Amino acid sequence: MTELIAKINEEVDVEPTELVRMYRSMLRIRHFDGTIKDLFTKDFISGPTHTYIGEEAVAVGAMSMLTRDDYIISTHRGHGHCIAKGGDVKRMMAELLGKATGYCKGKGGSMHIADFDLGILGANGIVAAGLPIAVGAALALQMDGNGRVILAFSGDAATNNGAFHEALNLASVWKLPVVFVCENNLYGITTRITSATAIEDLAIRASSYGMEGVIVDGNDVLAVRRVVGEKVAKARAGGGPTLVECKTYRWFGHVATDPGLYRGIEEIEIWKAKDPIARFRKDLVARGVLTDEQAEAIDQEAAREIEEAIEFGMQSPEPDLDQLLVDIYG
Amino acid sequence: MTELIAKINEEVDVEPTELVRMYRSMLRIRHFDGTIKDLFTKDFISGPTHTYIGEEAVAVGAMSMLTRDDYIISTHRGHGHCIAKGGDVKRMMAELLGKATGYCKGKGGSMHIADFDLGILGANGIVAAGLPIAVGAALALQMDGNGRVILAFSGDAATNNGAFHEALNLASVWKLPVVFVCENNLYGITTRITSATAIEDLAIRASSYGMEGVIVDGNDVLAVRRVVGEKVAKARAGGGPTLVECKTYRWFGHVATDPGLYRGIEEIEIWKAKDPIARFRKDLVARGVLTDEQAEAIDQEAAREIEEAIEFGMQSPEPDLDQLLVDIYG
Amino acid sequence: MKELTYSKAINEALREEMARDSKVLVLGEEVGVPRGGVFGVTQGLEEEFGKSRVRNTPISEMAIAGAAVGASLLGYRPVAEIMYVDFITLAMDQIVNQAAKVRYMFGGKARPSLVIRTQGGVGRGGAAQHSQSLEIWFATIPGLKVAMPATPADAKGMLKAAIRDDNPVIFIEHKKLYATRGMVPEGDHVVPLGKAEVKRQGTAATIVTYSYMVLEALAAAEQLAARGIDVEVVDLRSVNPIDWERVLSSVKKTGKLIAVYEACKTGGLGAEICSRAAEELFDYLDAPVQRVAGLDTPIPYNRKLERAAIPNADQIVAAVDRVL
Amino acid sequence: MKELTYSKAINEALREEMARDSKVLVLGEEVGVPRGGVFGVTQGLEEEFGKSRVRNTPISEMAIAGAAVGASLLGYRPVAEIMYVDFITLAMDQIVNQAAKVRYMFGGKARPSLVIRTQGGVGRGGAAQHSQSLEIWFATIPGLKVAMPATPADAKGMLKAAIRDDNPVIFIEHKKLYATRGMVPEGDHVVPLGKAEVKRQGTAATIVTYSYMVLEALAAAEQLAARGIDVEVVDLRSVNPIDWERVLSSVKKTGKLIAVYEACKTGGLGAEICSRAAEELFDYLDAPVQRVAGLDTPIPYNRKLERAAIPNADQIVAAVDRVL
Ligand SMILES: Cc1ncc(C[n+]2csc(CCOP(=O)(O)OP(=O)(O)O)c2C)c(N)n1
Ligand SMILES: Cc1ncc(C[n+]2csc(CCOP(=O)(O)OP(=O)(O)O)c2C)c(N)n1
Ligand SMILES: [Mg+2]
Ligand SMILES: [Mg+2]
Repeated sequence: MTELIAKINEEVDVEPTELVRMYRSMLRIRHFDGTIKDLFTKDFISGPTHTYIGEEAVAVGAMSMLTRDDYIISTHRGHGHCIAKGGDVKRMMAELLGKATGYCKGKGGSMHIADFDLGILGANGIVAAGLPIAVGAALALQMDGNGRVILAFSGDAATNNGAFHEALNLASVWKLPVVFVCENNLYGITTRITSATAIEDLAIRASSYGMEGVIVDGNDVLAVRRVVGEKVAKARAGGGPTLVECKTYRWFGHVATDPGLYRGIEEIEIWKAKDPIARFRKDLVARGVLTDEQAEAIDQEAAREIEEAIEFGMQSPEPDLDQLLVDIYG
Repeated sequence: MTELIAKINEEVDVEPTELVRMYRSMLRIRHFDGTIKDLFTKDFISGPTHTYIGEEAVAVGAMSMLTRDDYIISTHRGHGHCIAKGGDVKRMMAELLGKATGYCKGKGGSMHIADFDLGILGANGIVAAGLPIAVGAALALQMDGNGRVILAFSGDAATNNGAFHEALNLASVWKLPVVFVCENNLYGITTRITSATAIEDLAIRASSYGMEGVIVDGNDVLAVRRVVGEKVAKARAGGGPTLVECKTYRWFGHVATDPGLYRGIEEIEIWKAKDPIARFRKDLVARGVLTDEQAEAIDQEAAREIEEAIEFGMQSPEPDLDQLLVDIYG
Repeated sequence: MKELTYSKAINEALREEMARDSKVLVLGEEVGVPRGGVFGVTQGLEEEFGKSRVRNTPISEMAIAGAAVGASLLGYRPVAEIMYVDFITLAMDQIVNQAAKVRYMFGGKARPSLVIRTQGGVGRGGAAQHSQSLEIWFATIPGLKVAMPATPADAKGMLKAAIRDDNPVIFIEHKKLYATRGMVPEGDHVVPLGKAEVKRQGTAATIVTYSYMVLEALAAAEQLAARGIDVEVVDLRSVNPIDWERVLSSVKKTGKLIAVYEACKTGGLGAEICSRAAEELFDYLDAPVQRVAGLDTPIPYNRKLERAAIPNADQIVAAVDRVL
Repeated sequence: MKELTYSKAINEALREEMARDSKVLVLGEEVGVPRGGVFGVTQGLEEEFGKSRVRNTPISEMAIAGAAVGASLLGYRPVAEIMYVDFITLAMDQIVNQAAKVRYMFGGKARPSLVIRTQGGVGRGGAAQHSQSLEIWFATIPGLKVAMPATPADAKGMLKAAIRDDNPVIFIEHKKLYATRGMVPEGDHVVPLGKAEVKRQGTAATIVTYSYMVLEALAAAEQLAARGIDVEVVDLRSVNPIDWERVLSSVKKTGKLIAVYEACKTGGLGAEICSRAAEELFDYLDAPVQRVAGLDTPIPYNRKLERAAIPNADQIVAAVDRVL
């Protein structure tokens, strides 16, 4: 049931413009989340805020095979998902800064960014809680019957929660068009997944639901693209859900204030050496898709975009006080 | 991971007295639950009341390898478990009748019978809710360190609940001395397990927790005894938990008032033909453990015991009104 | 008008709304063939609207509620059934942290148009885990609406309103009401949420209540009327939001308030009613507010004890007598 | 006496009780090495008492609570941590249907000697799913005790009492209290559950409150004292059971009641306080009861809005002024 996808970069039939788009998207994520710690330290951001640095290949690869009309549901570690689905970094940053121009008018913050127009059904502050919601969304998509799908993200630790079990079981018995993308970054806060469960490969859990489970190198953006793309196509065709486990790593702590050193410098360095962006860049240059200079320029453009997003957020007004009692009922 | 235990009756090294005890226990269950419908119709019993008829081999086989000091946790369909662990049918019946002499002073009813002195941690009106509690009890047993174990019963439908997932995962990662006995009687109320999940064999779910999963013929009391006995021994020795799926069938409806005919007469007849008690009796007679007359006499003794239990219950007083506000806090 | 049981009235609301709007779905344990729910409330729906719109689920309360939330976000109007309100303990995250919060925390973008139907209260021998009245849990959560109709007509009309509402509505039926009968208007009978109704007019005192206790209150009112005492019975119908105007204007008129509810007295909804009246009608109240409520105990199995755990008409009469 | 933070006071209670009784266990997400909980409250316990008695768990709130119930039934005294009270939504069945009910429904046989430690309230930017005050859910459940200490000394003393108690105790800390400091008696300092404490004496009015709001109430009392108005501040400390004697005797004395709580106003615990006073002290109250409470809204992220969602000292002062 579980199939290990190894290196599959050899034959890539992806348009160069698409490859460049993906590369740019990964860099946007990196730069966006690269600003968090500083903004937090300076007290511009508050609340639990989680960075996606090191995991960019998962969001970008997985979402590269979706259309604008497809859906995703995200997690507490959601900035990368939002950017990869086309989210506006200005409105994201404004939200983190609690501003009226933010995605949620400043009322949600990092853990609740959503853009329904882009099919982003929201980040979630409750671990695994997005999964049952994704099942409901997938039920709607199945009933709509127009081939759209939803990607449901979760972490590794989330798979030990009852919500994961009930959601995957229901999705499978109803053959819903959902792909569960499990980001196995080896830890939930400080707890290693192997001390929270007696298995190593979480994809095996799919078999409990008669579902296909697949493992993919989550630091290889094209591998993620291919595998998730395949499972998305299957879901669109009525083939039901799949659990895709992406092995990856978060470079920094669990939240902005956490140095994350309980994992050991050595382990962190090993994973930093597997940097999904550097690897993709090298690959793109080697294939002649980009020159080194072009790759660098894109990097700098992305950095500038994020600077502008901060600028935009900083300049934006706070929400009016009367917003406090708006949006409770509709 | 999953291993099918077929006929294993060939070489039985169980003492004849023990075989007879088991046979008697199965008959007690059958006669006890045989009275429910009548008592319910006559309005002596109220509330959801579930019979165990057809499944006697599971409770009796599984519990035959426990000592008095071991524990069990039961379900809504709990009469069989209680009797098999040595519960007093008089106090059980008095409880169903809501009497002061009942196991819970008449305050619990069918779904809440417990006898802590016998290690019966209680039936439960909430499906799957006993499983996390069993994990806690097993944690206590592990810390006590004296080799005792707990059997945690659940139905098939219960395995689709989040509580099942969280409990089995935690039991496995902590290597707790618990054996999960799943009574797969093919239905949860009117819903066939195969329309509530996309798998047939629930034992496979053990693999999601790095746990051993085993399937056993739940209508073969000696097979259940052997398999559960093995897994109990493993748990005692620190080998951690096992999920044992017992394939069986409830002869009657979900509750006393349900004829259960949504399952089709034919299916019901097939399973009645696999009567675990008739089969065991035939076996005991064939082996010369009992004569037909002795077997019949035991049957009648069991019936008489239950008559006496009803008599006892009927004669017993109602609880005093002041019991209403007793036992809320301790 | 035609006479229906409470349970058939709910069934009719579901049928009519499913026929009216293809976005209405029904899901839950046992809701489809063969039984239409363990109380038979959804009987016939799968036969009429098909397997796709009427879905039996596994015993997965969290996923049932979550699926309702998710489907609503994509424009559907799911009506999920949780068999007993006691089992809603397993779905609290989806109801309270998700359904009730999505509109607000996403800045107004989400439309959580879902209904969670469930049933509660003391019936016959359900004991501690099948008899609770937990409405205060939802009454205190902004973003949720909570409907607790007492009559077949209100049950039908409020369920129709709930299905058309763009907010999560917790619709709590009462197991002892299912078999009760009453006249129900035919056709598109919609009873707005958040509106109380005076079920009996009077001037001597105001009884504020809801759900099954409306019947006990009306019985008490009859007893009192025989003695020439005319009490007003206000049926809240919705416990979130509460129709303060109607409640307070009645209390203003009578000067006396008796809150009647089946839930445990301490921390129950009647505390909110009495507290609000005490705050806002200090100059109008001419007797202490009264609460006639369930005792602070788990519900016992034995029938005699079970009956003693919850209020009845005699206790309501006694409370009225205390303030007259 | 020594000065400790609220969080260290809790840590000390855990350490002392673990040393005193080998049946005391600690379990929950992140409670062990390296951090001792995301708020550091259980720091050092795993190092001192070992992996067996201090257990990190998976993200399985239902199993955490269930394991605590099960271990308690076999004679242990587990102290389980649920990281945020908002996540307790996932453990409601185990707490409400199991822990709170086992003694009663088994006819007195069970001894559910467990503590669920959690923390709630508005902090800095936690937003709608990390800031709630849900104590009413537990205050209305017979069989549970609920402790909500406001000071380091009470936190230590009440946690020790909770651990020794033979009932399930929901022990709700407040995220804004962790860093607050106060003098804590050394040695076996046990504060009984169910006992309120007058944190400041006065005669002009009675403020009844608990948890973090005690600090706001005391600040308000200071402001009022500067104007010559002496209010009494009653810290409930336990919200189930409630120390009615202390509450009502103070209100009797002052004739004025202001209930202050951070939870949403409607259906919150202050409703119970006001209702009870209105019922039992009709002849003593010489002004309408007042509630100063959280607004009926999910908690927003933006700090300005967040601050506006919950009560503060100025609002308490204004409420006192209204009744004087
Ligand atoms: C139900 C619930 N329990 C606990 C938490 C606290 N918490 C936030 S993130 C997190 C770890 C999640 O780990 P994982 O699922 O692996 O995702 P990652 O953070 O590694 O991306 C925890 C325990 C929560 N938000 N929700
Ligand atoms: C959490 C919960 N959901 C639903 C119910 C209602 N209910 C009682 S028994 C039952 C079916 C259980 O099926 P299974 O686990 O297979 O056990 P069986 O009755 O077949 O022995 C259901 C749905 C319940 N008691 N608890
Ligand atoms: Mg992780
Ligand atoms: Mg079954």
